[in-house]
Amino acid sequence: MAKMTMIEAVRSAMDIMLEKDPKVIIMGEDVGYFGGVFRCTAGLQEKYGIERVFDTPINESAIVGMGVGMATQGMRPCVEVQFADYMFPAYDQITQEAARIRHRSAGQFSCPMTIRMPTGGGIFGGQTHSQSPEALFTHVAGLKVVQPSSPVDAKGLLIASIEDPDPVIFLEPKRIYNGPFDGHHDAKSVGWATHPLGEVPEGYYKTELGKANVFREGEAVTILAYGTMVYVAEAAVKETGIDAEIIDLRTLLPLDLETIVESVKKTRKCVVIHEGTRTSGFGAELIAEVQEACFYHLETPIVRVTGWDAPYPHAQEWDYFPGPKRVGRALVETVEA
Amino acid sequence: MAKMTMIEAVRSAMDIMLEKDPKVIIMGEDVGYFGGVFRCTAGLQEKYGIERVFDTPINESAIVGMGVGMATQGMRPCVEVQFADYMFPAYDQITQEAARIRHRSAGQFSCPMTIRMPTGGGIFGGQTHSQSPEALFTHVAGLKVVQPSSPVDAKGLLIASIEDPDPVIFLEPKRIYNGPFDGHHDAKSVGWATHPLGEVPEGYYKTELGKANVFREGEAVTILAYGTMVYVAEAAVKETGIDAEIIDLRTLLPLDLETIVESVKKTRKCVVIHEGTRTSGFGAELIAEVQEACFYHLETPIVRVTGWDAPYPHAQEWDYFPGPKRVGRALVETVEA
Amino acid sequence: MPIKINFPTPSARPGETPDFSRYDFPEPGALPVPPLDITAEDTLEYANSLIRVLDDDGNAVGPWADYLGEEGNDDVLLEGLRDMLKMRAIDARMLNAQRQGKTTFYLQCTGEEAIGCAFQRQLNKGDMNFPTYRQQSLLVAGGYPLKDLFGQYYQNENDPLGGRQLPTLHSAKDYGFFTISGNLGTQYVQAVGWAMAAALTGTDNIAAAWIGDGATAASDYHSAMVTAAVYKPPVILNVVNNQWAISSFNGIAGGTAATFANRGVGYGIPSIRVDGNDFLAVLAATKWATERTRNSHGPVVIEWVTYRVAAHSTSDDASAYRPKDEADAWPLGDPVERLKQYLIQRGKWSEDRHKQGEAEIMDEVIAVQKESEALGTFINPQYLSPSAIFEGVYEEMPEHLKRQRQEMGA
Amino acid sequence: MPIKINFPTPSARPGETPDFSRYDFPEPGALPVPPLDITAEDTLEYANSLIRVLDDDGNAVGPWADYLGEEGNDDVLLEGLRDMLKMRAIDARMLNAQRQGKTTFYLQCTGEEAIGCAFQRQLNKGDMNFPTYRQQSLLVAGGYPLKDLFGQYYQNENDPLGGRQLPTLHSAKDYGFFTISGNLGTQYVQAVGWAMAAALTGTDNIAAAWIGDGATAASDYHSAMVTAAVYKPPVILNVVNNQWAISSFNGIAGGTAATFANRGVGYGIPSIRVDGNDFLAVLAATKWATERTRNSHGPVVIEWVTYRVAAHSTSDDASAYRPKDEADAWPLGDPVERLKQYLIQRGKWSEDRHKQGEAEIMDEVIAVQKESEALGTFINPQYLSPSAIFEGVYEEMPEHLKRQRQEMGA
Ligand SMILES: Cc1ncc(C[n+]2csc(CCOP(=O)(O)OP(=O)(O)O)c2C)c(N)n1
Ligand SMILES: Cc1ncc(C[n+]2csc(CCOP(=O)(O)OP(=O)(O)O)c2C)c(N)n1
Ligand SMILES: [Mg+2]
Ligand SMILES: [Mg+2]
Repeated sequence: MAKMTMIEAVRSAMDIMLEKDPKVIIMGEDVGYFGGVFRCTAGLQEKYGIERVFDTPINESAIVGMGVGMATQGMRPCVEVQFADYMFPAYDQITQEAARIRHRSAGQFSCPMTIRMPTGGGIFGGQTHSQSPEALFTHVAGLKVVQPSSPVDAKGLLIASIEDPDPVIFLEPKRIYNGPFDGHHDAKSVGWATHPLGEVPEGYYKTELGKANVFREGEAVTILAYGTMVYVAEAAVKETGIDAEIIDLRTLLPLDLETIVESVKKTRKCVVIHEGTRTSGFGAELIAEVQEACFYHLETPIVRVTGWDAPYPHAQEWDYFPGPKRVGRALVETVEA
Repeated sequence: MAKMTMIEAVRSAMDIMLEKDPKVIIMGEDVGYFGGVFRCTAGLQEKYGIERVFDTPINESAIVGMGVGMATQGMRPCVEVQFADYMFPAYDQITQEAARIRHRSAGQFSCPMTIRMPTGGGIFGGQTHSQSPEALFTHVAGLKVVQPSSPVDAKGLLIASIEDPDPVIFLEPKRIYNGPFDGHHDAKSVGWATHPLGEVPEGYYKTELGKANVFREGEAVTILAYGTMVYVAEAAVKETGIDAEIIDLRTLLPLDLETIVESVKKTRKCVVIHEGTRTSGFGAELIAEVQEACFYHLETPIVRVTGWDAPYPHAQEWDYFPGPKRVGRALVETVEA
Repeated sequence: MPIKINFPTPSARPGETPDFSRYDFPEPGALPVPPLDITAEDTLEYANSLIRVLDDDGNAVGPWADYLGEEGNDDVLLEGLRDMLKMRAIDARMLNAQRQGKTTFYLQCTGEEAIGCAFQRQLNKGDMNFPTYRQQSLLVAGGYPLKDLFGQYYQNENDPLGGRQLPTLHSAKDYGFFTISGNLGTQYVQAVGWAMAAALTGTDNIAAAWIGDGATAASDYHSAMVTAAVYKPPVILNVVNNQWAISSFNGIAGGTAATFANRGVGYGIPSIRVDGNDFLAVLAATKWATERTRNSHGPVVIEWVTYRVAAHSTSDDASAYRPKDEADAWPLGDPVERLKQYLIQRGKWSEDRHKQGEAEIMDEVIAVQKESEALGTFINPQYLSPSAIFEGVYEEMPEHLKRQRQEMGA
Repeated sequence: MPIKINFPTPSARPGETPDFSRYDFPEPGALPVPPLDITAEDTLEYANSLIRVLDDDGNAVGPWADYLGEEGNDDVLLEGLRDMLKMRAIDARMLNAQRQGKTTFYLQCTGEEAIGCAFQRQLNKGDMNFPTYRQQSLLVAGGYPLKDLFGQYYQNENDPLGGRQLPTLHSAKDYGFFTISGNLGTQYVQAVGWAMAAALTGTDNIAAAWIGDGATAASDYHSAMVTAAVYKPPVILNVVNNQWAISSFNGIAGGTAATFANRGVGYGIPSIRVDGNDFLAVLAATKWATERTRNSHGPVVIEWVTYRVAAHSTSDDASAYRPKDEADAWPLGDPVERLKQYLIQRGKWSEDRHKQGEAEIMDEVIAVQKESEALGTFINPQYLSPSAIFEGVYEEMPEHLKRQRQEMGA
């Protein structure tokens, strides 16, 4: 066991996979000599050589498109999109190509590629360094969509993603790269070093894709969350004193509906939270499934606490971010309804 | 009044707007001399000249990107993406540029552009001529998303879209370009000429964006649909004899929640149908809103009948298409639940 | 003063006289064979000229003919002619079959047969084409079973893709034919990645990317060009300039501003321009290009100049936007006729043998077609498992797809 | 035999000696001034050479100096020098302010001041720049109020964008400065569309598109190049080749395979390459380019060769990936020093007046900065209405946004 930040955990996963499987390569903008703008690949080029870890031109479609070519040839590219906000030029390659190669070729070709991208706001990045586009991936059959909330999960899930036979979108909540963040931007931040989920095994291990984690057990209401919002949920629970069950989805697609339904049938109430814009966000999908599966158990409407339907603002970041106050209010309203 | 197909109605709208406003231009692949692969712009280049109606290179990002430039300069481009399946290369320009220009420039610039694209399947087009990507637009703040279900609506909505001060995604359900389609692919097709909704005023008129249409009044259950699926719903109603209220959304964003909620509060049951893939489809958003607004009125879970979570297949098109049988089954189950 | 801009228009529209005077092609044999490690800059003359071997009298002339040598011997060329005839027979039969409603869609490659048929001959086992929908000649010349081809056209039990794809969007890994995307351009850059992987994993395989003149405008053309210029992988970047992209002439893709090969030079990639209707020129240029890439000299762009004789597809009516007789006016002639003339001239072929050969090949094609039709066509569709929809979305089917499959009742 | 591919690396990394020997720039004055209607082909020599005016001794030499004539008179150049000094003062102050936590983010343009400051002088009212985040010199030279600039840096009530955007992503329609996107490349093609519209609506305005060497790899660079080649609108397609894209040298964008101007020629667009650290060369080349485009001769590509002296941004540490002293080794020197030397040489300026001018300009900048800081900085943020989040998403606020605004309690 070692203390790791989420950056170190992600790096450790790539390090282990580069070591273990010669078919793994890492590429992306600034990931080579420099080691990535978030330092996730620092030292890897030096250790494995420029043929295994290298810089790419600033063209996300090329990054993913080359990745598709490599993956169909038999390699296992793990590519980085510098910010999730910059995945849009690659959206065609991701959704129409990577996601479909296996199906449309009836299995002749497959695309075992991992596409890492830092996601979410809370770092004063403005509208082009803050977006949470997960719902744009969950609508796409053929993709898997993963978002860890801690170093220990990040490493295990990234190894599982790289080894997965199908394309995986791996969303890294950048606000908690260095430590959990409860949504109180004015509070002192604490690093992963002091958090139990910053304890990470040094060697190889996998955290199975498609399995949610009951982050906190509770009876009063089920909170569905992922990434940074898990800690916001935790803070809201602490502050309201409501005994909520917090489910950290970890994998959004395929979704672990079983764990969710079991919880909601128990608590009979559900609050869904995410940072992305509300309309057609992933919360909508969660609500659609939960209300269908748990309709006769539900005592109150399922509510969403989300980013507003507007571009992520710079100065008003904390008015935009769905913090523990807003989540707490939703919890109280739901529990008292 | 004249008899028009949806193609003629759409063409008439563009014709009128080209005539009325010199700032309107039409561009897209093959839309010029040839008049578009679906003939929607036939004759317009001849009538208005190549400077108003012209062909573009095969680059959807360029089509939308040039459109953004023109719109911010003060023109009103109405551009065509040949199939909705080919909007993906333009997704960056649509979502990160067109949709945001007004907001990020605090109103200095705006982007009054209409992006037309044929959508949906049912024409044996395979996975790259059949997709329904509306949910990928409804997640984007700053866009309006429109889908007509008849010639008369198509013309009025397209004129309203071209005159709208903000970017509008105008999705044309290609399966019903020439006539309504009830989902029975083996039945004889009928043209708009024999349908009352094929009666279209010849001159200028607008159908307000953001207003749903109660397509059929009923008491037993509310069906939420748009485009082709409105007629599938109608067929399912006919075949099951269930007295459903069919709401044709017409505009998906902004959504006419008022009309929907009023209906569901009355019928106390709701079925949502669309052709796009299920997970994170627009149905999810509809369910999320309806269950929240109507929770205490709902007697049964809201169910979705949708395209499956797979690429649109070619040979198995009719196993994929959510036809009247599947919709009917959902209606029966809901009403009998 | 108001500023003028430009809207390119083709030289002739329906009712007008076809006009290709914008082209000034050199005489066959005019260009030398450059060294394999030529720089991009030095290919500029090749990029703005045209490599040709067959002259108007059916002689093979010039340095490229010599360079081809035994690889262009009569046996090879006779086989090549047969491949082209087979391709043309399939085109004819499938146009008919589509008109009869037996398939939903077909795309002819008439007039462009030499390109794929000659190119494929120069590839090795393990090389990979990233074709467009108009490169079925690569399959035909590569020995892909006609049974599989027709199976997909008719979407019956012989369809290797189980009905998932349009009839013309093939996938044949074992024949070095990548799964075709309907989205233009995307595969150009995939070919670059594949070629990089081929090199990185220590093979000596190369990739061949294919794109049409119209689709060079697509973004991923650029993705491919930049990455090929940077990493210099073993990839041949083919541009099939057949003058038209559905109804748009190649000026709408920038083709009147510069040649497509010239654009390659701009990126710093050695680029040549070749008469695509000249089987020997295609064979020779491909020999050069494959040798170059296989010997670690990096990528190469080839612009194949040709003409799309048929309509864009069975959904298209070309007479609505170009003169009906434009194909006849095409200055580079017909690839089948030109190769035939050469072989006759050499005493290896005759008009009679040609007729006979055509008939034999047509019979062969018809025989397979009939067999395939017996298994089902779109008029008489045979059950293809609906649950194939759910298979292969992922390697392992997740729960939600199992639930949907169940809901479907399949 | 396994095939080799290429991974470009810069000539020097930290700890190594800076090395620009890959550049072989011609002497100042070497190139003639081409006619305004020159063809793309004929610009090839300009695309692979460098237009320079100022020589090492501070003299203005050659045909481009003559061509510039009175437009490069001493008054103009003194103003230009002041603009550059103002820009540099702002850069220095804002780097400091960011280090003090007063703003979240800043991007310096140190070393590249001549490009924007000289370019802007040649534009007319109504022309439109589509800048990147490193072209704030266009604003400074264009007379944009410093108050607005600092308002956005500090995101206080003076911010014209109401806090919505990052401090450096300006928008100033009245100053011909388009709203900057954080997504690279997208605006290059928007400039083409804007220029088309300017022509189609009968104005004589032109557009200027801006992109960095790194971002030329982005897809919309190609979208712009193809459409500019096709429609020939009045747009100047600027490439600011400052050697670096964050940590990647320009070889990762294809810059070692060919010059960026050469790539323009490939598309069939006349293209020139200019010393971006030479204020007079920038002024002269821009005069030529604006005249060309305004006179309906179509688009032009200009590659400005320069060097990014500062780190990429305040979030970046350049010493982690390039030699610390690389800027000093840059063969084209510093634009401020070079213009200063010229003016001193002409007897219009002196070291003392320079020091004094610098101090005056710094005082002016500091005065505005202080005033702005009083209205709030990130250390001392003043209330900016949260409901601005919902304003301007659409012209008219739809119901669901009104509900959300209410839910927010704003
Ligand atoms: C991204 C995308 N946009 C548009 C289309 C529609 N489309 C299919 S083929 C075609 C023309 C392509 O022309 P070209 O590249 O010259 O190839 P050719 O058909 O001549 O072989 C178009 C516009 C598409 N398939 N994909
Ligand atoms: C689509 C996209 N991808 C990645 C980024 C992240 N990014 C911001 S600036 C930059 C480097 C740009 O370099 P260059 O174009 O040379 O401009 P310079 O910074 O040198 O002025 C990168 C990679 C981005 N903003 N947008
Ligand atoms: Mg073509
Ligand atoms: Mg740069």
